[in-house]
Amino acid sequence: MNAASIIGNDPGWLIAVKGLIVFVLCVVLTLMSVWGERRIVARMQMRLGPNRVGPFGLLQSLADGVKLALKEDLIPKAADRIVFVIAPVISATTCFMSFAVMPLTGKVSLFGHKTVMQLTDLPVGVLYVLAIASVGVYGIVLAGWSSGSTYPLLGGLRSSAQVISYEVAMGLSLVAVFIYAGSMSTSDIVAAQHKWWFAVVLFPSFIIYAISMVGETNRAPFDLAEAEGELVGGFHTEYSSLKFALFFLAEYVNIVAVSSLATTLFLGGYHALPGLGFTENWLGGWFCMVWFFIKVIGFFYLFVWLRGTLPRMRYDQFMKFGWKVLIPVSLLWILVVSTLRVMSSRGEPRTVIAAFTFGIVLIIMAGSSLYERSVRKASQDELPDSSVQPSFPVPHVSGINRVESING
Amino acid sequence: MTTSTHLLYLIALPLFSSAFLLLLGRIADKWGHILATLISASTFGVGLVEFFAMRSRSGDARAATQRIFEWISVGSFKVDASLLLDQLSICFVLLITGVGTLIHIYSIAYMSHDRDRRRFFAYLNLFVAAMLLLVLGDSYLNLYVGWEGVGLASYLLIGFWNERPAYATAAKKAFIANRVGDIGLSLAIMIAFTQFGSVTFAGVKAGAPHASAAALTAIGAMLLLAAAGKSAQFPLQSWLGDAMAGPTPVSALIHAATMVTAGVYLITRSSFIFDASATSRLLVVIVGAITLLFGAIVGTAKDDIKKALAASTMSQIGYMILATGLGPVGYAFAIMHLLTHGFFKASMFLGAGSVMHGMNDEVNMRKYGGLGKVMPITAATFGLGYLAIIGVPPFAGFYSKDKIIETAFNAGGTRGVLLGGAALLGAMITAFYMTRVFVLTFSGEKRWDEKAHPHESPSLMWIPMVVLSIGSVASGFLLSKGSALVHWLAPVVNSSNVESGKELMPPVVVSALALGVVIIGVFAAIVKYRKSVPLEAPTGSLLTRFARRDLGQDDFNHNVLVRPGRAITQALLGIDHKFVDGIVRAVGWTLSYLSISLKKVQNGYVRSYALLMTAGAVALLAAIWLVTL
Amino acid sequence: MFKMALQVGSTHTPEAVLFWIMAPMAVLAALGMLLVKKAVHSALLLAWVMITLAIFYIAEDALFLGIVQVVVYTGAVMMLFLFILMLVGVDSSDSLVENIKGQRPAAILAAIGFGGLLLSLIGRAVSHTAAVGLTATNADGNVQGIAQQLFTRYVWAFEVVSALLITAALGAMVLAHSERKHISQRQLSVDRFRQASLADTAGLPASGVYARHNAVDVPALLPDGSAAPTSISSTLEARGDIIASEPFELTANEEEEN
Amino acid sequence: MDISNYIYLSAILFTIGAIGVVVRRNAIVVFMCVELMLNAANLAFVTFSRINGNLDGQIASFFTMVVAACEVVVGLAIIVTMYRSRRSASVDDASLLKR
Repeated sequence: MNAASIIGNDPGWLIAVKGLIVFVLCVVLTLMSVWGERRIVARMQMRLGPNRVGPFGLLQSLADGVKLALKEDLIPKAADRIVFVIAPVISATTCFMSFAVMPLTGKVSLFGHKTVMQLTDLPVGVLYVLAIASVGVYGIVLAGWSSGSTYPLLGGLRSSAQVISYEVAMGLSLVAVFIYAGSMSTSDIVAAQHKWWFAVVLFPSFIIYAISMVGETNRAPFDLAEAEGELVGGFHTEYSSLKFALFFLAEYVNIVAVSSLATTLFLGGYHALPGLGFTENWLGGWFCMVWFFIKVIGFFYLFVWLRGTLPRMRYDQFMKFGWKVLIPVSLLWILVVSTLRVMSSRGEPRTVIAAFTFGIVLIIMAGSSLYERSVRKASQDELPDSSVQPSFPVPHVSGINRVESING
Repeated sequence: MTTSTHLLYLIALPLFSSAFLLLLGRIADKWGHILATLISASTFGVGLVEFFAMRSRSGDARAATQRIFEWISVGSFKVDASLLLDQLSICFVLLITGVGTLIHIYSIAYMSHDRDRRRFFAYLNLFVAAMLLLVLGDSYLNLYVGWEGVGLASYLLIGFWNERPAYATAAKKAFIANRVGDIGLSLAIMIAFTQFGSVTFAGVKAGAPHASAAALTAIGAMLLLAAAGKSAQFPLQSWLGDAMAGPTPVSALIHAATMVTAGVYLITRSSFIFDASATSRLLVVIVGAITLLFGAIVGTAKDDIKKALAASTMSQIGYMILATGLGPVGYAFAIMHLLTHGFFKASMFLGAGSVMHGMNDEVNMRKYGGLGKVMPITAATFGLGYLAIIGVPPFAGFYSKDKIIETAFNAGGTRGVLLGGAALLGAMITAFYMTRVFVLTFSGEKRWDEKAHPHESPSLMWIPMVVLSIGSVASGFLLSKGSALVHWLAPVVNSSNVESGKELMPPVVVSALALGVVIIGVFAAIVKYRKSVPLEAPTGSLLTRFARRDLGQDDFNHNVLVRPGRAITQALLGIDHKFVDGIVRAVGWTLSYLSISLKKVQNGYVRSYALLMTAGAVALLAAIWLVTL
Repeated sequence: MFKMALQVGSTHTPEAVLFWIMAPMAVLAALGMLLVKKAVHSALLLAWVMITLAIFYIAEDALFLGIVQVVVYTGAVMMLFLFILMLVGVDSSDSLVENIKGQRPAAILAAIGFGGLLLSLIGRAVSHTAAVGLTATNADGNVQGIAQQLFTRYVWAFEVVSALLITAALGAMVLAHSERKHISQRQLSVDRFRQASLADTAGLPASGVYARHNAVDVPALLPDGSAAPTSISSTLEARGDIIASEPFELTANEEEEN
Repeated sequence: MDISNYIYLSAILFTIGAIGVVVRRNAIVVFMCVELMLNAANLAFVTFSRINGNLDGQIASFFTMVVAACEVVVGLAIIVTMYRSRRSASVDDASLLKR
């Protein structure tokens, strides 16, 4: 009995209860993650972080939320009022919606019903998450536009371009997963990772997804839509009070959502870490959730880590990276994966598959070394002609080309 | 029937050589003529190989075919481009390539001072290719391609010196007269297709016995028209005299030996049509008899040596056509005369060319005289040809012409007497005018200018002449010995089963009669031209003047065809200007008025275009709505 | 919502409810798109229509297409529209005054005719047709079914369309490409060092440097004591707010004194 | 519910799109109206697919989406180019082709 048919038997009230559970989980997780991020970043910067409100400062983010809610709600005069209000709502609603297809546990019993902790199981679940994510960006873009101010507009522009570009890479990275799992349903994908995590089997896909998920959520080092240093705060510059809080919430829920998706697609979902499978049997289905959230929190830590260590990328470099690196690499990788898949489904001998893989590795190595050489050559070509001497006296230094030492 | 893979070379070699020389341009100026000559010689070689191969086979296996590609495939109408080499075509192949090669050689010297010698040789090769296609095609359609090809080559070569308007006009005249004949051929092909559903010789031959008399007569008449056009027969003969504008080797090759005999070939090839239709045969003999007398009379009046020879060609081909019209046995005699004529007439034309070469291109025979002393070889070869053409035994013409006269008498009844008489009369006039040509040119006292320095031609020119004159001496005897050619051609023209039962006159009597009239003719000519020849032609009798004007042929054409044609054209032009143009102008005016008013619709706004589109969609929907109501 | 969408194959009532709620909203949104002034609002309303349609697709057992509709149309196409709107005409709100004579009444007339005829024709053609339904066809899954068709019967069309997509992408790049007009920072710095004089290689001097007064309208003094006119903002120069530099220059005597 | 309601909806949306193309002047809005028309056609396709019980309609709809994507990309590029040269995205301003 698979997840889809189990869910199909759920009565309406059970779905409501599950929805509530997911919602509460997300909100709590947001509060905790805001606190956690501040603590972790502080540690990375040799500080302590919030530690006053509640034990270890755990209630700090709750207090901040209350404070935000009590602030004056400003709507700029130049703003487009309706869109200005709608934008944070779109952000906040869509970020929760992707949880509908996340399998949080295996089979559990809830109020006497056998079910799984997953609201619905669509055959195209992952595509659904992508779709919701793409709708979610409307919040940011519209917020930027409706503020009627330059910085937010620039933030919105950047955000839309960023989303269009990185969604392509993200979608392409998922193709390999679909090919290997033979399905686009989240629960099927989790089941397909029973033996090997896709993070291992499809390592390049995992890396591409991990990179593009950071881009998708506008997090450092890809937080160009809000770039404090350049755009004052980007799309949410003009927002305050609860509307700002909604964006805040949306950002963190989104982080959790993409982390959950990464967990589901690449890290075996709610299943235990390799070698610890017995825990699922001993402690029951609900314990799977622990494994799930351990993985999600791992991803969250990665996010924080990135924020704490990496500088923000320049916008053009960021776009160049997306279009000229991530997408071509994804395409090539899909080619390789599908070839391998066809080979194995045709029952080619292992040696052939191994030879093919080895050949691909060789080609990649050769290609990269050629590329590096050409880059080095290009940088040499850029040097000015050494026969043109500067028109001013330059002290002679032995072994150094004078022009090069000045211009290079 | 045997399949041969070499037949294509016969056509392809000269064709490619021609294209090669034309495309390569000036680079080939230095060696183009040598290449062309070698190619021509090699086709002769191929022809010889095929001939001996055919000799070694026997009976039905002698004919060889080669299918090249499927040419036309329209429904049930299928024509292959394929070649057929049988006993008839091999005669032509050897004649064309053999005489052609000799004339190539001759031309190297004759044209050596011409700037465009390479182009001339390219055209010659083109002619050889087209002529070979004509005789090798296995269907009327393939023949037609060659037919048009030789027409083109002839046009190009007559007008070779087209910087002179008169020559260009002569080329055009030849082309147009040929076109009239070509219409006949194309009509014949169309009728054949409607009647027999096939245009191959084999297909038409198979269908001919079952066809209606009217159809056969129509095809025969059309084929005769085609033959008349190509072979300068009455009433389309007027172009041949003017065609002498071309270089003399051209006259020798195309307008004496080969192309003009295509009509004879066509009729012989279509023997199955003419065998089945007595009316067609009658037409043929009438045309042949008229032309042989016509040409002979014209020949007596011409002072231009080439035109005199041209008239003689016309007359001799008249003999051939006459022979073809005389039924199965006549075909072989026609072909025999064709072959011998090819030798002696080519020899004489080359001789004429040699004379012109020595006389600074002077063609008026009244300004020759006594050239035999300065040009002994030319005089000798020309003399041999002369003896052959007037039918002095044992030269070639005696064998071939006597057979034709004999056959004409044997046609029986009044017809036999009339035809035989005409042929005999023709022979006498031939003897007269040919003697006139010879005497005026080579004997008597010299009448040429002080400026002229007649001299013998270079060896490259006289060697072909010698070879041809040997042919004109020996060919008649060789071909008629034991009826060699008759037996050889028998499978093609069906002559084996027809042996003329009754003889009006025995061969000996005919020969004696012929010899008698020839002697009379020769004697008359010697008496008239031996003594003194005025440099300016005397006014002469009415008949002489009429003959000088080609017996009024051009006048007839001008008055009966050209003038009414012009009038009709003028009238049509008037109608075109007033009426047709008026309609067109009215349409144009209406359109421009409409467009001026419709221009407002095109206001440049995309949205109004979109609106119009929507309106169109509404109209469409309304139409559907109404239709499905 | 999705729960319900999945069940509509079997029951009719929820689908009817869904339809009668969503369809009027879609029509209203489409009308709104037609009537609102701001292009961005139009885009948003259109996005809403598209999402509605996606929901309808899902309700009509075209799950894959519904999701793809959101990803492609709402996610990519409309986002592209918004992007271009922001890039091109953020504040160029369309004036709704018609400038082609008779365009609007004619358009409305044509539209009424078009719509009326279309609806009437549809009414005749498909009204009360019994739907076969996709339950049987989708037995192996909607995605699998589409894939089956797409890669067998329609594979040629699929390839052609992919070629079209690539061509379109290239075409858009070529169309939208513009020669780079401004010079990059790197190029500027390289150029600075390549010129004959290295006087302002390190940037223009700031106003007031070494002068006796550090106001912005006082030129800087160069090492030889002369004034550097490039040190004053061109704006001030244009306004005429510039003070003669002579009084502030160092004279030779003064230099010696110091 | 009668399934032809979807077709009616499709027809209505299509008509609205057509009016938009004719009436609106902002090139981008005109373009969006074209998209609306395509979408309406898609809805009809999907409904027909359901009526006929095969997936051909959905496939057609799929191809429409792809082609629409192509069209949007190129069309918007053209609009950007137009805007660059004449600082306007109004279709009425691009009316010089009449002569």
